[in-house]
Formats: sequence, C-alpha cells, structure tokens
Amino acid sequence: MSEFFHMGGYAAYLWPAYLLTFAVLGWNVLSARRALREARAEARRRLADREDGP
Amino acid sequence: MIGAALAVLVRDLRLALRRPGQVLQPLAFFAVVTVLFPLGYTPELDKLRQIAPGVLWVAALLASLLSLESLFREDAQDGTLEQILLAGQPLAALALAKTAAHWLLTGLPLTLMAPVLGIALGVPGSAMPGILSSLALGTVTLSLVGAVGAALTLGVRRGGVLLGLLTLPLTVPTLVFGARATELAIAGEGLSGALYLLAALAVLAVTLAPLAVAAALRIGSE
Amino acid sequence: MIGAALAVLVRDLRLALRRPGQVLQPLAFFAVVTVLFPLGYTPELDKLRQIAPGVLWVAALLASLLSLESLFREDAQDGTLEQILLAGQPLAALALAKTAAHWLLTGLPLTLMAPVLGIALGVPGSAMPGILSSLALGTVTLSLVGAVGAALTLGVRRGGVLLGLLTLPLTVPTLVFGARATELAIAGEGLSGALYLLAALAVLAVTLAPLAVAAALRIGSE
Amino acid sequence: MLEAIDLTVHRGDRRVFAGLRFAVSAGHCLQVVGDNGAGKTTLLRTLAGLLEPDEGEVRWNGQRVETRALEFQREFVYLGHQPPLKDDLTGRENLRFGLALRGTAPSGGTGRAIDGALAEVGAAALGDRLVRSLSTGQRRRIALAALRLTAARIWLLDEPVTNLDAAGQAVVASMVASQLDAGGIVVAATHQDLGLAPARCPQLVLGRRA
Amino acid sequence: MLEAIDLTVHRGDRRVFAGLRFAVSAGHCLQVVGDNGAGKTTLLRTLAGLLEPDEGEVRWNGQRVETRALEFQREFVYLGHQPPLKDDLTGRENLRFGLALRGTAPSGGTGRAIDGALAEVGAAALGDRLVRSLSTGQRRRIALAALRLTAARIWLLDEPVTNLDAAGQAVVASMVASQLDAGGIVVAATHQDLGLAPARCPQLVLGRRA
Amino acid sequence: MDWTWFHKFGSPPHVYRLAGTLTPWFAWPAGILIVSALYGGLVLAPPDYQQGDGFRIIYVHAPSAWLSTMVYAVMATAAAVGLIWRMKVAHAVAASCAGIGASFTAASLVTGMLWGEPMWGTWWVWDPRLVAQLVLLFLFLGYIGLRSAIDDLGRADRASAVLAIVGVVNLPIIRYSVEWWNSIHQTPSVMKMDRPSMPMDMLAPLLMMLLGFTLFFGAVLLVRLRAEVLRRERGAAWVKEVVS
Ligand code: HEM
Ligand SMILES: Nc1ncnc2c1ncn2[C@@H]1O[C@H](COP(=O)(O)OP(=O)(O)OP(=O)(O)O)[C@@H](O)[C@H]1O
Ligand SMILES: Nc1ncnc2c1ncn2[C@@H]1O[C@H](COP(=O)(O)OP(=O)(O)OP(=O)(O)O)[C@@H](O)[C@H]1O
Ligand SMILES: [Mg+2]
Ligand SMILES: [Mg+2]
Repeated sequence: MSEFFHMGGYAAYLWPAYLLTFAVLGWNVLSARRALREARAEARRRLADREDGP
Repeated sequence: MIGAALAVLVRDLRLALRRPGQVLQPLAFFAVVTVLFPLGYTPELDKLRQIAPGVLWVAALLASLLSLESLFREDAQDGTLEQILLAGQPLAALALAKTAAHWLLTGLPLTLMAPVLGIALGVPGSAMPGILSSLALGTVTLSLVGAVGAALTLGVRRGGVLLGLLTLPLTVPTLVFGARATELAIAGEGLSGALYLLAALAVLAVTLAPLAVAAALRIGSE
Repeated sequence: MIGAALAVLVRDLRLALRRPGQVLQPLAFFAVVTVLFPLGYTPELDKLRQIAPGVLWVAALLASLLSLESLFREDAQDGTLEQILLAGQPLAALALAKTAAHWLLTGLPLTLMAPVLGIALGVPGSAMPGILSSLALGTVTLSLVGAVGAALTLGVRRGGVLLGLLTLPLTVPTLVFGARATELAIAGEGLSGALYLLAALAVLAVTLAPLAVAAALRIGSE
Repeated sequence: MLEAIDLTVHRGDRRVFAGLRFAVSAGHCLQVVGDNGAGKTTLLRTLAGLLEPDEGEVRWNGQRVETRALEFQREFVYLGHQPPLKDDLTGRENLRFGLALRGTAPSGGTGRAIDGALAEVGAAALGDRLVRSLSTGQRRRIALAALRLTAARIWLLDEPVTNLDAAGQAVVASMVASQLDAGGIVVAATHQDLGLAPARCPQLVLGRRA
Repeated sequence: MLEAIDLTVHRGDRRVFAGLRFAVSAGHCLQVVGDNGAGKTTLLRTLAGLLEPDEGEVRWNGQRVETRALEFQREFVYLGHQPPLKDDLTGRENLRFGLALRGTAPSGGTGRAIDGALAEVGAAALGDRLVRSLSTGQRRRIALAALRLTAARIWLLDEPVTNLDAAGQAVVASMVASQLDAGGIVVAATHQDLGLAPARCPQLVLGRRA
Repeated sequence: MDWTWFHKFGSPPHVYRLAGTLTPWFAWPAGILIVSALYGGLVLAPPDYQQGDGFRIIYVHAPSAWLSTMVYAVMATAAAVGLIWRMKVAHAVAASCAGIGASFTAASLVTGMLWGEPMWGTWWVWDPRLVAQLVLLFLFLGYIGLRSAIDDLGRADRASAVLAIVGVVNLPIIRYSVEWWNSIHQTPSVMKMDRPSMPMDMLAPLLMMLLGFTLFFGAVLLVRLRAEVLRRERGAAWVKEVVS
C-alpha cells in the first residue's frame, strides 16, 4: 500500500498533479452549480420587482 | 468612400502633429528599451548582436502597443467616433484609414529608428535593409491586430493592461517571423522566406482586421 | 488630510478592481510580456537567464508607462481632478495617494509575479529574494517619476507634452541599477550596494515627485 | 417619412420604453419631451442606429433602415449632448472634416459654404481658433454650423439649445424652421421650448422611468 | 463677504475681462450673465482659483484668497459645466468620496445624509447605480446632491440648470434659496433665469468678447 | 431545408429544459469513466519501461490538455453562431465555456510542469507545445477579462465573440509559428507524441479518461448554460415557471 503511494519515487510530482486536476474538476462542478443557484435567485428577485414595480 | 478614408487619415496625422508628445512617447520607449539591454547585459558587441533581433522586435511590439491604447479612445470621448460611425461610409474603410495613420505615426518611425539602435547593438550595416523591410512589414500587422484590441477594449477601465493581454498573444507569429528575419539579416543569410511569411501575415491582417475593428466599434458604441 | 489621501487611494483601487477578475489581469499581462522574449530570442534557458534582468525591468517600465498615461487624464476629463485640486487638502499628499494606488496596481503585481517569470527564464531560486527586493524598490521610483511625466502631459500647453517626455530618461538610473541588482542576484553575488542605490532613488522620488506632480497638476488645470 | 414601429428599447436590463409608435413626415418636426431619464436620448440614439431596438423597427420612407443602413445614414445627422469636435483642430478644420467624411461637396465651394455657415450661427470670428480655446457655447455654435452644412434631410438633435445664449437659441429656432421649410424632418429632444408652431412640431411625451 | 477687486483675466492672449469689481455678502447671490464667450466660466474659475488673474485679486472676508488657499477652498464648492463624477462608481460611492475628500463628516452619519441629499434632488432611486448608466440629467442631479452635502458656504455654479427637467430646475432654485437663507453665498452663471428675487440676486452682466 | 430545429435551439426555454434533462446523461457516464480510468491508470497499468510510475501523470495531463483545445473550439464556434445569427443562447454557450477552458488549460500546464521536473529536471522548457498551450491560456484569460470588463451583457457577448473568432483564426497560425520557431533553434520537441504505441493496459485508461473528461465538460457546460440563459432572460414568462 505505502508502496502504491510512494509511486516509485514520483509521489512528490504525481500526487500533486492528480490532486490539482481533481481540484479543477471539483471547482468546475461547484462553480457551475453556484452559478445556476445565483441565476435562479436573481431571476426570482427580478420577477418580484416586476410584480410590485410599475 | 476613398475621400472619407483620406479625410480620416489626414485628420489623424494633423492631430498628431499638433500633439507631438503622443507620437514621440513610443519612440522614446523604443529607444530606452533597446539601450537598456546592453547596459543590463554586456558591452561585448558580438554577444549583443545575438540578442539584437529579439530586443528590437519585442521593443517595437511593446512600443506600438503603448500607442494603440489611445487609438479610438479620444475619438470616442469627444464624440467624433459616433460622427465616423454615422458618416454613411463603410466603417471598415475608415477603420483601415485610422490604422494606417497609426502605422505612419508609430510603425514607420520605429522602423526608421531601428537601424540607428541596431548599430548600438552591434548590428552590421549589411543587415539594415533586411531589418528595415522586416520591421516595415511586421509593424503593419502589429498596428492592425492592435487596432482590433483597441476597438474591443474601448471605454474599458485600465484598458491598457487588458489591451496588452488581448493583443500580445495574437502578435506571437509576427514576432517569431520578424525576429527570425532580423537574425538572418544579421547573419547575412537570405531572409526571403521569413519575409514572405511576414508579408502573408500582413496581407491576412489587412483583409480581416478592418472588418473585426468595424464590428468591435459598432458594438462598443452602444 | 490622511483621510482624504486614503479616500483617493481607496477610490482608485476600487475603480481599478471594480470586478474580482481584474486583480489578476496585471499578473497575466506580465506573463504575456515575458513570453515574448524567448520567442524573439531563443528557447535555451542558460541564454535566457542572461537577459532575464533586462526582461523584468522592461516589463516594469512598460507597465508603469502603459497605465500612468491615464493616471490623471481620466480624472481630468470627468472633472474629478478639479474636485481634487479644490478639495482644500495639500495636493502633494493626494498626488502621492494616487501614485501609491498606481504602484499597488502595477509595481506590486509585477514584483509578486517576478519569481514565476524568473523560473520561466531559468533564474535560480536563490536569486528570487534579490529580484523581489530590487523590483519592489525600483517600481516605486518608476511610478513616481512616471506620475510627474503624466501630470506634465496633462497641460494644454505644447511645452508640457514634451516635458512629460523628458521624464522617461529620468527612469534610466533606476532601470540601470535595477538591472544590475537583478544581474548580481542571479549571479549569486552580493547586491546590497545596488539595492542601496535603488533605495536612495526611491526615497528621493517619494520626497520630491509628489511636489512636482502637484505643481504640474496646478499648471495643467488652467 | 420617418416612422417608429412598436419600438422597445432596453438599457442594461432596464426597459426604457416599449411599443413606441410615431411617424414624422417631410416638413414636420417632432419635439421629444420628458423628465430626466425618460428616454429622450435613448430614442434619438435608436433612431440614429447607435442603439438596437429589442423589438420594433425604424422605417424611412417605408423601408427598414437596417436593410440599407449606409444610405439612411447619409439622410440624417445626429447631434448629441456633446458637440463632436476635435479640440486640437480649428473650427474650420473640424467643419471641413465633417464635410469630407460624409462626402458632401457644397455648391459654390467648401470654403465659402463654411464661411456662410459660421456667419449664420454667429461664429464667424471663431472659425480659425482651436476648438480647445472656445467656450462651451461657442463650441455648440461650431457644431450648429456643421449641422447647417450637411445636406442631410433629417436632423436628430439632443437638447440643441443647451449652453446657448438667447441669440444662439434664436439661431437654432430659425435653423430648424428653415430646415422644415426645405421639406426636412427634425426630431429634437429638449427641456426648453424651441418656439415653433405646435401644428408643425407636435410633442412626443416619454413617460418617466427612473 | 466675497469680493473681486479690479480683476483682469486673459485666456491665451485674449483679454476676457478687465477691472472687474463686485462684492457679494452673506445671504446674497450673484447671477453672472452674458453671451456665449462673455467670460462667465472664466470668472467662476478665477474665483475658484483655477485661473490666476493677471491683475486684481479675489478677497474672502477681506483677505486675499491666495494667502490662505486651502482654508478658502474648504469654504466653497465649484460645480462646472460637467458634473465631477466617476462613471464606474455608483452615485453613492461618488458622494461618499466627495465627502471624504473634503473631510466633511455630516451630522447624523454619512449614509443617512447621503440618502437625504439624494431624496432632495429626486435621485433616491439612482444612488446605487453606476453613474455610467445614468442619463445626463440624472448625473447632474447626483452632482447637485454632492453640492448639497458639502458644508461649504460659497457655491460657484456654472450653468447649474443645464440638462435638467422642470422639476430639476425647481430643485436648483430651492437649493439656492435655502443656501442663501442659511447665510451662504451663491455665484451662478446662467442663461436661463434661476427665478430668484432680483434684490437678493443681482445680475452681473459681462460684455461679449468673441 | 427545414430550420425549425435551429430556431428551437434558439429558444431559451427549450434549451433550458433540454439542458436540464441532458445533464445527468453526461454527468454519470463521466463520473464512472473517470473513476474506473483512475483505477486503471494508477493500479492496473504497469510502470512505464523508461519513466517508471512517473508516466502515470499522463492520465490527468493529456486529458486536460486535450480538453483545453476542444473547449476553445466549442467556445469560438458558439461565439460565431451567436454573432452571425444573433442567437442569445449561442452567446450563453460561449460564456459558459471560458471558465471551464481556462481551468483545464491551467491544469494541463501545471501537471505538465510537475511532469517536466522529474523528466527533464526543470519545471519549464520553451517547448513549442508548451508555449502554444501557454498562449492558449492567455487567450482564455483575455476573453474572460474582456467579458468581465463590460457591464452590458449584450455588449459583452458580442465584443467577446469578436475576440474569440479573431483568436481562433490566429490559433493555428500561432501553433505553426512556435513549431517553426522551435525547429530553427534545433531543440527537438521534448514532448515526443510519437512514443512507441502504448500497450493496451496503458492506453485504455488514457482513452477512458479522455472520453470521461469530454463528457464531464458536457455536463458542466449544460449546468452553466442554464445559468447563463436565465441571466439573459429579462424575467420572461417562462422563467417564472422554472424558478418558482
Ligand atoms: C508545462 C509542461 C507541459 C505542457 C504545457 C504540456 C502540454 C501538452 C499538450 C498541449 C498536449 C496535447 C494534448 C492533445 O494531444 O490534445 C499534451 C499531451 C501530452 N503530453 Fe504534455 N505538456 C507538458 C509537459 C509534458 C511532459 C513533461 C510530458 C512527459 C515527459 C508530457 C507528455 C505528454 C503526453 C504523453 C501527452 C499525450 C500524448 C498526445 O496527446 O499526443 N507533457 N501536453
Ligand atoms: N483655453 C482658452 N484659451 C484661449 N481662449 C479661451 C480659452 N477658454 C476660453 N477662452 C475664451 O475666453 C472667453 C470666455 O470664455 P468663457 O468660457 O468664460 O465664456 P462663457 O461666458 O463661459 O461662455 P459660455 O456661455 O459659452 O459658457 C471666450 O471668448 C473664449 O473664446
Ligand atoms: N448605459 C446605460 N445602462 C443602463 N441604463 C441606462 C444607460 N443609459 C441610460 N440608461 C437609463 O435609461 C433611461 C433613459 O436614459 P436617457 O439618457 O435616454 O434619458 P434622457 O431622457 O435623455 O434623460 P436626460 O433628460 O437626463 O438626458 C434612464 O433611466 C437611464 O438611467
Ligand atoms: Mg439625454
Ligand atoms: Mg461657460
């Protein structure tokens, strides 16, 4: 197991690379969902204004 | 249409003469940069000769960038850009005219200055024709590509930085071919190949850039 | 007075960084500028290492010029410069605040970016502290000297324009000492001497430039 | 005949006006009035094609103007809030440029026409000075001269009388009148009255949107 | 008491006016009128210290203003042809900056004061929008709010009612009136009338110099 | 020919709903592919005969790099469609692409550098492939910068569209020029893509990753697209139904 993480001496490069890449994947997922959530909220706010606005 | 384009060209040249500072600044920058390298690097001419192409070209590139920022901004601010947009003339032609003026005011002077600075970098006199022709061709492309960026960043805060960020990557080919041509010129080898490439880029830019500029200006004027 | 100066500083920062992404723009910009040199010169790191000082300092000079030109012009055009002139506050202080904002927006990002750019140019990690400190000091002077130039160019008077140009040569000492310091840092030799000179220049600039700027602004506003 | 058909225009995501209809026929003018922010400038810029309507269209003699934008542009002049003049050119040079840009060649020579126009707007003495050195009202007069010089049939004027003294305002009124007499069309946004017969110059009142 | 003593001012090499004398005492206003190019703006800028008189001097409470320029600057506000606003800041941010710059701290909190001023000029709804997105008149209203906020005793106004609709012009009139009631001084250059009692607001007529 | 499908794509509500329904069809396969490729790449695949375990970086590096190029292509195409046919939805697609593309370009760069240090003993070399990738990152950043600098959405859409198109015209020229630049400096491209054909158990995970990343991009794009479409609809009737 530890040998697996050791990656034949390349651990110091390999794991950061994987970590970063999956961080990027994660960021994409989260930011996309946040964007959608915010857009929804924004739209609701607009509709609300529309109701009580002119 | 030709008449209108000419009018724009002449107007911009006349304005530049009335406000020489804006014309001279890029040239001064060009000079400062090219003399800076020997100071920071080494006094040995044969070493300097090696970096001369890169220095000359990067300096020229950045110098023309410096002057591009104000290409359309002033017209936009005093309302004359709208006048041009609504002149009932093909906008691309007028955009080309403005870019031509810009080239005459920066590209051409830079080209003419290059040999002088080249000497300071140990460039042999035999290389001058090559340097002149390559810069003359390259700066045309730089002005045109830059004009697109300038039109896009019109009315944007700190447009200068953004303009650089947009424009410089697009100027990579010009830089590569231009520097190579200069290198060959200094080495005294034939540089027609590189010049052809530069010319091709210039032609491409002359045909496409004005359209992009026109579109960008229309968008920006809303 | 402190309050007013702070207000100016904060305003300029807010204007520049209206949106989050804009903080990163200067960083990207410097990266682009640096990439140009290898493309114009050679991919070999040990050759690039030699011109690294020149590259970094040219980038610094460019950054200050590119953004300084608009430092006062925008305020002059939208009338807020007069507001500042008539604020009943010591003008030099406000001018210093504006210049500080400018440094935070160009000098600082460049300094922070320098190590990364250094790596790309094959600069050894050991040189980074020296590079950081020399750039930090040098860019301050560049911003201040540039500010004087920008203020002078504001003047409607023809003379002002050319005077503004004359400040460009004034940046040469900074560039020379800066490049020298960077060179020494890369060579791994002691650079304290060069740093002292840079510091001296910076101190001189901080004390004198604001006064010059204030005077120039007053003249320009007539 | 200049028509607006169900124009709807947004600025940012703010609806400025919607379903706006009107028609101005040759020899008539339209005075656009409304509070600050009502949409006068927006309307004029839309007519000039500087803004795109989100819905509806502008027609000139029955044709959508987009379809032949350049021809239409030669039919009108747009004079906005600030006079389109180059500070570092003289009034004359500015006027000359304006004519060359639009390709208009006045009968009887450009120079003479320019002198005439300058005299008409009471700026004869200003023509050879750099615009930079002119007062606000003097600049506007130069801009009026430029307007006079163009052969355009349609005038789109945004607050033409601002910064003008009494004499200047009279000049504007008479210019508009003669333009209408010549069978032209004038659409003007103003807060002050232009002093024209209502029959000739109906008002279009834009509702306020803050 | 604001005095002009034998003021002579040149613009370029053109003499705009010479030997101009007047005095405005607390609670009074001076309406500067004159044709375009008469020298209204020049006079206001000279009073504000933006131009140096070639001869004569400006006195505030008997003292030459140059001698204590900074103090004097805190006594007045100058509102020129174009409202000093940053396009990329909101109205509120602009007002806040104006206050901080002059070191004015309104009683009862800046925020509240700003809201009050905005409401007074009928721009309550505009305060949080970028100035870039405001119409010309809306900008001027923001500038008026800034004027209102400063504690300055002297107002130097160059054509304060341009681009303003009827309501806006009324706002200016009432603002000026209340400023005078508060013992302030107003020097205003206008082509339109501000609608104030002549007793309170005498006219200074500048002769025309083209 | 019948253009109704085209106009249907133009209609925001339809796109919004379609994107909603499609998302899981991209997301799940992407997830499964990536996870199994991960296992295949890190555990099953044997060490490289010369690079040892270091080569395993390829499984994150190559897909990121490949995706970066593809995203830019999608972005530019969408931008062009939006500009030519005035299609709001297309602009929305382009807007959604920028962030994704930039992030993966950056990932390919950093993973590449992390690979370079052990392989070439340096974090960075001026290899044409690398330079081209760096320039691509700049193009993305410029696009994002321009967008963020313009308030009005409509203007931002069309201005950035022009930029994207100009960029895509340039991209091949840039790639060619850096290759040319490299060739004249006689430094062989360090990233030899004509490596001896990988054994299947090495190649399979790579291909799975490539496919997985691509699908992942699709899924994220669809989600962002919905957000962008909403932002572009000034509270039209259909918005009411979908948000409340
Ligand atoms: C900063 C450094 C690096 C950058 C920017 C970079 C960039 C790229 C790019 C643009 C691709 C093309 C993907 C595609 O085909 O669409 C790629 C693929 C690849 N890279 Fe790198 N790379 C870097 C470092 C490395 C290193 C150090 C190695 C190995 C020694 C490497 C090996 C590969 C391999 C094997 C592929 C996949 C094969 C292929 O796609 O043709 N790269 N990289
Ligand atoms: N920078 C300058 N250089 C030379 N002359 C100038 C300059 N600015 C103004 N003038 C001249 O000074 C005179 C007064 O200008 P000023 O702007 O004060 O007039 P004004 O009364 O404000 O006119 P307006 O009603 O148009 O605003 C004008 O004749 C003008 O031409
Ligand atoms: N760039 C913009 N972005 C967003 N909203 C805008 C923009 N420009 C104007 N608006 C808004 O559109 C409305 C109409 O503006 P417009 O300039 O047409 O008004 P106006 O009638 O000309 O006002 P004024 O009499 O002050 O000139 C105003 O409410 C204004 O706030
Ligand atoms: Mg208006
Ligand atoms: Mg005036």
